[in-house]
Amino acid sequence: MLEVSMDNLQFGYGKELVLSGVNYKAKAGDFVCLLGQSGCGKSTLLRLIAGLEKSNPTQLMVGGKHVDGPSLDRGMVFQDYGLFPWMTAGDNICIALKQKYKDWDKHKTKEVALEWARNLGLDEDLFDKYPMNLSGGQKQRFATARAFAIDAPLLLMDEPFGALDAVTKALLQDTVLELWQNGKEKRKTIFFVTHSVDEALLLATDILVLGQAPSKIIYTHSFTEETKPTRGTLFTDPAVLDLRNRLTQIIYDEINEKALRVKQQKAADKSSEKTSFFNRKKAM
Amino acid sequence: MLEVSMDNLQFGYGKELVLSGVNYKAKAGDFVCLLGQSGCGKSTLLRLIAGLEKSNPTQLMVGGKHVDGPSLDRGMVFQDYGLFPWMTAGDNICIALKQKYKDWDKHKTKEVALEWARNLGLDEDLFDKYPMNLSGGQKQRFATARAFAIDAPLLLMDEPFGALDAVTKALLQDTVLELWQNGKEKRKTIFFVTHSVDEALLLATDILVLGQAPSKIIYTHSFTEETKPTRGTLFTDPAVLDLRNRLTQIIYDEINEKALRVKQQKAADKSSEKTSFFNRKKAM
Amino acid sequence: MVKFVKDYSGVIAIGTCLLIGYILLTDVFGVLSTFLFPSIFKVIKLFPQYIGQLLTGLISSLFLLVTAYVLAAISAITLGTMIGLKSGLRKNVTPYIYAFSAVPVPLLTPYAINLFPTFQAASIFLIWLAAFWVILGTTIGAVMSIDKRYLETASILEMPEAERLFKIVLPAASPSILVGCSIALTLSFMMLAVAEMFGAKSGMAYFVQYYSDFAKFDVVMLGFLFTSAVLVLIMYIFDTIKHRILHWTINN
Amino acid sequence: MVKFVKDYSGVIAIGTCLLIGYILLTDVFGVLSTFLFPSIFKVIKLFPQYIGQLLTGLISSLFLLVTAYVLAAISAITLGTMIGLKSGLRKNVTPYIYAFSAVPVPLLTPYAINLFPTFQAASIFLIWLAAFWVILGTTIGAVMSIDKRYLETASILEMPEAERLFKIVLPAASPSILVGCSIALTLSFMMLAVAEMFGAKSGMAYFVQYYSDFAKFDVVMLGFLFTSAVLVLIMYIFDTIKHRILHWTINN
Amino acid sequence: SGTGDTKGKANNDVLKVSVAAQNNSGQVFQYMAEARDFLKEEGIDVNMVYINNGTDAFTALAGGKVDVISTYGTGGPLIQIANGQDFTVFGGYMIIGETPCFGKPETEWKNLESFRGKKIGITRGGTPDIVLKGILYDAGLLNSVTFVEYKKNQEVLQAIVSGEVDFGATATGYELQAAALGLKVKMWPDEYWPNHSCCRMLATGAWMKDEKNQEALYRLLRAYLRAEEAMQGNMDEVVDLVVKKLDLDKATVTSFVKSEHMKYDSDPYKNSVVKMWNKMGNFGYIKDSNVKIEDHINTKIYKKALDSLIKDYPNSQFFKDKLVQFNQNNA
Ligand SMILES: Nc1ncnc2c1ncn2[C@@H]1O[C@H](COP(=O)(O)OP(=O)(O)OP(=O)(O)O)[C@@H](O)[C@H]1O
Ligand SMILES: Nc1ncnc2c1ncn2[C@@H]1O[C@H](COP(=O)(O)OP(=O)(O)OP(=O)(O)O)[C@@H](O)[C@H]1O
Ligand SMILES: O=C([O-])O
Ligand SMILES: [Mg+2]
Ligand SMILES: [Mg+2]
Repeated sequence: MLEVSMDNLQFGYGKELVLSGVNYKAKAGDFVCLLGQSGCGKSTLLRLIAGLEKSNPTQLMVGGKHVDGPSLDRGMVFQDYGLFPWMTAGDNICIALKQKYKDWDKHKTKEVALEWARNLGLDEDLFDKYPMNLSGGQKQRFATARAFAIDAPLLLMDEPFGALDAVTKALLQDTVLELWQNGKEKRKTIFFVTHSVDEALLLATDILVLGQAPSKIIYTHSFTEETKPTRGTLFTDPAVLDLRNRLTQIIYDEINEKALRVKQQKAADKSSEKTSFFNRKKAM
Repeated sequence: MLEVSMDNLQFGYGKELVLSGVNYKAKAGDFVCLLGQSGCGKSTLLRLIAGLEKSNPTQLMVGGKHVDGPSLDRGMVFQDYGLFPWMTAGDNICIALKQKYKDWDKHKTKEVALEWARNLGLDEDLFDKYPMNLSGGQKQRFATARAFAIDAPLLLMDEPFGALDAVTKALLQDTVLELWQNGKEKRKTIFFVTHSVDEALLLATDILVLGQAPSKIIYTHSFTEETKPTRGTLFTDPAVLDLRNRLTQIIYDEINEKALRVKQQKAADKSSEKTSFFNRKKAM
Repeated sequence: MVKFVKDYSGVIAIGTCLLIGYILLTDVFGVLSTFLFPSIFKVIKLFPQYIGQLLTGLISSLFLLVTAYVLAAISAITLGTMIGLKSGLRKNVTPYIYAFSAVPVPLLTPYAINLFPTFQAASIFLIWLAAFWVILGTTIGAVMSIDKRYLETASILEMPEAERLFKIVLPAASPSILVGCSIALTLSFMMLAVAEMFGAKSGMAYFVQYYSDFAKFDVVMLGFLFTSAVLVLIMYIFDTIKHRILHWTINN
Repeated sequence: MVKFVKDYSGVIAIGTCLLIGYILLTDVFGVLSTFLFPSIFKVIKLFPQYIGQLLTGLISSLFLLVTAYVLAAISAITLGTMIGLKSGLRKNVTPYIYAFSAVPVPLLTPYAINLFPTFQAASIFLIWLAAFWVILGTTIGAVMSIDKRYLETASILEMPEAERLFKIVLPAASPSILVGCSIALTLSFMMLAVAEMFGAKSGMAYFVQYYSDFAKFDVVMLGFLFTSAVLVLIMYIFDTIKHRILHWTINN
Repeated sequence: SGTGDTKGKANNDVLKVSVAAQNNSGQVFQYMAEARDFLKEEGIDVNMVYINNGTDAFTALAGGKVDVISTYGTGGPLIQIANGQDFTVFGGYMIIGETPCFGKPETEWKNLESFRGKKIGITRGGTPDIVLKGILYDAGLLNSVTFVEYKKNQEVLQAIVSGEVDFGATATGYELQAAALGLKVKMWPDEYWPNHSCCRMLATGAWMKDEKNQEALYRLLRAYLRAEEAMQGNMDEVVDLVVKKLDLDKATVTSFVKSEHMKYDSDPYKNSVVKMWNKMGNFGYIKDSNVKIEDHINTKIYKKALDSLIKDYPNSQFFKDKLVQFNQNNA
């Protein structure tokens, strides 16, 4: 339940700009899903909000204050999990809990960690395994469990269900929604990067689409309590179907525009005859 | 175009069995998609076929011979990419090409590598970046480009499009299909792990579903040239819609059965009252 | 016993080859100077006679070694971690670390004797110094190159400094630090040769130096063999501990 | 110039503090023995008089150092890579590596002089040996703990052994190997103190030892300062090279 | 201060003194004094500290880590004195050491001229080095030979064997080893420079100012003089003591203890020290020193010990002879 506001946010690694002119205000308790082409800057935006990359003091505020470093207030699930390889998967959750709940004893911490692991469909016998001995999806779920466990008011999730099968993913989507909804008036604010339009439609109160580098927000959509899709309406409600097509089209256009730009550039550079792969495709 | 046959294949890390009694024969030129719950052993199976884990000589044959180590005949895209961090993304492709085409000069190698990168929607300016400076999806695509580049008769792909947005993913699915179909009579044999039933339906000639650990194949489906879905028929053909539901249900049942087993175990162990998360859900 | 022989068959084979090679070079063909390289049989026969002296030497050497090494490990890892984590500090102190480490420890004996109240303290200082530079260097290097994702995760969890150090920084850096520690251990043995040249009445290097001065190279060889056996044993223990700490990195 | 001062303000500040500290301990309060710790002003005044000798010493020391170090780096990295990659071989040779490395290099001088045709060769051997153990140890450790995914990818590409070594194994192991190389460099400097004790007519450690024998500790101090300056310079070059090789690991 | 009548009765105000020595040169006076209980009788408790490197020993003495140093030659301490160390010679241990110059059998050596153009291995600053240089300086040959320096006597021998040098001079105790390596003694330096002075006993001037410390040295010298007397005609016992203490074989010990080129003598030999000082000035080991060496030699304590012994043992011819010798050499 922290609000996040970006005011003409700009960021680059070195000289190369990744984000430029990003304006957005998320109210406390919003569930914001980020869509956008691979490499457009979604992870970068989450890293900025998390305080892992330095932003300009006037351009990014969380909970009314400038972000000047990471904190327990902002839980994060990294795209590449970020589990500590020298701890068992279970200890990876426990150490996070210990930071938040300093007065808990070992037993209690472990109980709660186990409960979180179970909530994410992870067996107790995986708890004592080292990350290197887990499957991709298991690692991802442990990383998610760790982020959930610290119960931060702002949750930043970078494609947290990307490595999961359809069924497990659906179950976890429900878990996230439940977790968020159970907050009632004190709902967490969530930024959730996904590459699945359906996932965004199912989870988000607000959907953002990021454009080409240097990226800005090229499309936003907000749901009201009434218009928010559910698993039941996702593939039936014409409004939702329409929105899905629109979102897909926007990303598609953006990609093709970029391919075109690259092609023209190349043509100008060396009059190459090769046709870009992305231009050969007329329709998906 | 190598055939792969598994005869009662069994494998475990240490004492714990992951695969047990896997029987399957893929004809040369088959496009086999592997589905299954997170942690069921999909990556393990690919590693066995690749020769990265030791299998029993009688239990696994590729191209009529026992697999006793990795080779250039079997290209692989790892779930965690496996790019060499000390080389630029481009050099990661070039070094693979160099192994296969020893007589090519530097220039030619680079040209072809660039072409492959372009085919996967990667700009030329990403070519000189180091993996640590790429986005998740960019890394994944470079790893895929590397595997494509060596043009192996058997291709093992572990969720290669898991980190890509819907549009880019669709374009790359077309690329894989094209690459496979262009092989004509000398089509590559492809094993493709995915967590998306739709992706499997779109790409596969054969779909395998792996069950619980110790895992075996619990369901197979083969398409003929005629019944193979296309992007056009994927969401319209009733047979395909039916198959999708069936596959989803199988995975779902498998997961729930396991959850039940775990629950009973626990009830027996300590008469715990907690209800498993996976049992609370009545339907997706 | 059968298992032992099987497990260590390679080790035993190499040992046998080395032994035969030495015998051929000395007793059989006399290629090596018989003065410096005595017959191994002669050396072995001396063992009962000198075992007492060797054991006394072992004890006094171990006292120097253990004290100096433990102090070096603690001080160097502490300092190295601090310097490795703070890139500003690192930039400023690195030239001085290099400058001080350039001063050859064997030439520092007069200074050590002058500055320390007892000869034993001076000896410990010299061993400490050599081990310190090695562990400091590896620790700084190791801490510097910790994958930043781990530090990021730690900072998101707002870990207190101490916990961050012991739960994140040191484990992440431990593979390299332990390589440094094992080299430092070997080097400490080497430094005994310097540290036991003054004020000592016994010690493994003292033993070797003593009989070397009198050209009793058979006894010297015995001293070398004994020292080697001790180091092999210590390293075996060290490796076991190291293996336990690093089990999470083991690939095969 | 202004930029230089700014960039190195911390370094300069620390240097100034050390200098003032030394002056306070010697000239001002006379806490330290004036015999061993002469006034820094006296030392600096000696510089013009001894610069010729120091430079001659530098050249002959560098000849020993460079030869021994290059040989050590090549031999230790080659051998260490082989041993690190083959776990069977490693298990069998490790005890012998420990056993041989236990023999204190400073006590090996008679053997070196006996076995090598010239004293220069013997000196080079002793420096080589010390650097060799360090680089060997770090290389084995580094190669052993290479992330197995890289080796797997290499084996899928069926890389020829040589390419696998130079393109995969060495780069993957390079962070640790280079830490070892930098420690070995410092240690080589230290070993000059042993290597230049016989048969030498000049050299940086010879210089220090010579004037130490003649109780000219002001000149000794000059020698230390000069040696330190040389090592700082060499390490600066080494770090630049290292930075270039390891740019892909740089986090910040 | 000291009294002469300690003879035969244990002293109850035992004084302690720590003496640094090389662990490999026979501490014959010490061994003998221990064996015959002279130390106890004189009320002196000697703590032997073994330090193998001259510079380390000098530093230990200067820093008060030890009270006395005994077997570091004469040249080394004189260099320290020349550079301002507050050391004082108060006694001796050997006036000549057994410091031969070796060569391979086939290497020709007739007289000093034979050194011309040759390479000689030495350990820098050691007695063999300084004595040989002094001799060559007097013969006008110093600039016609090349000295190659080593840290250890062992290394000198190995260098002769391997042909890196033509000749090599070592300290005491290497004669049999050299023979085992097939080397021959080519010259004895003490034949060219008799009583050149070898190991001296020194303490710091500051320490010696304290009367209690003077008393300690007095007792030490008395014990050592008595040991020296006891050694006369008992060299076999000395050999046995050294064999036991140093764990050496009898032949090696005999070779130097009984050598005619080895003279154990506790006399300070002021004249010899001054002569060596002057020679070292001549060939450059001592430069620009405004130190007066005479200020760093104290013969009074030795004289007092000797006088008291003559009084205590009126029948001993040995002590009387020592006095004659003292008067000749400490003018
Ligand atoms: N550390 C870095 N240094 C330089 N460039 C970087 C770095 N990290 C990311 N980039 C570049 O910035 C751009 C945005 O990267 P980012 O990781 O934010 O993309 P993304 O939207 O998360 O993509 P994906 O969906 O593939 O994960 C990419 O072009 C990437 O190459
Ligand atoms: N190196 C290992 N050591 C021990 N157990 C392992 C190891 N690698 C994997 N496992 C276990 O084997 C099982 C199968 O793992 P695998 O990686 O094959 O799963 P997967 O089907 O690829 O899952 P995902 O879809 O999550 O990637 C998992 O339970 C995992 O914990
Ligand atoms: O003992 C000698 O100094 O020769
Ligand atoms: Mg990303
Ligand atoms: Mg997997």
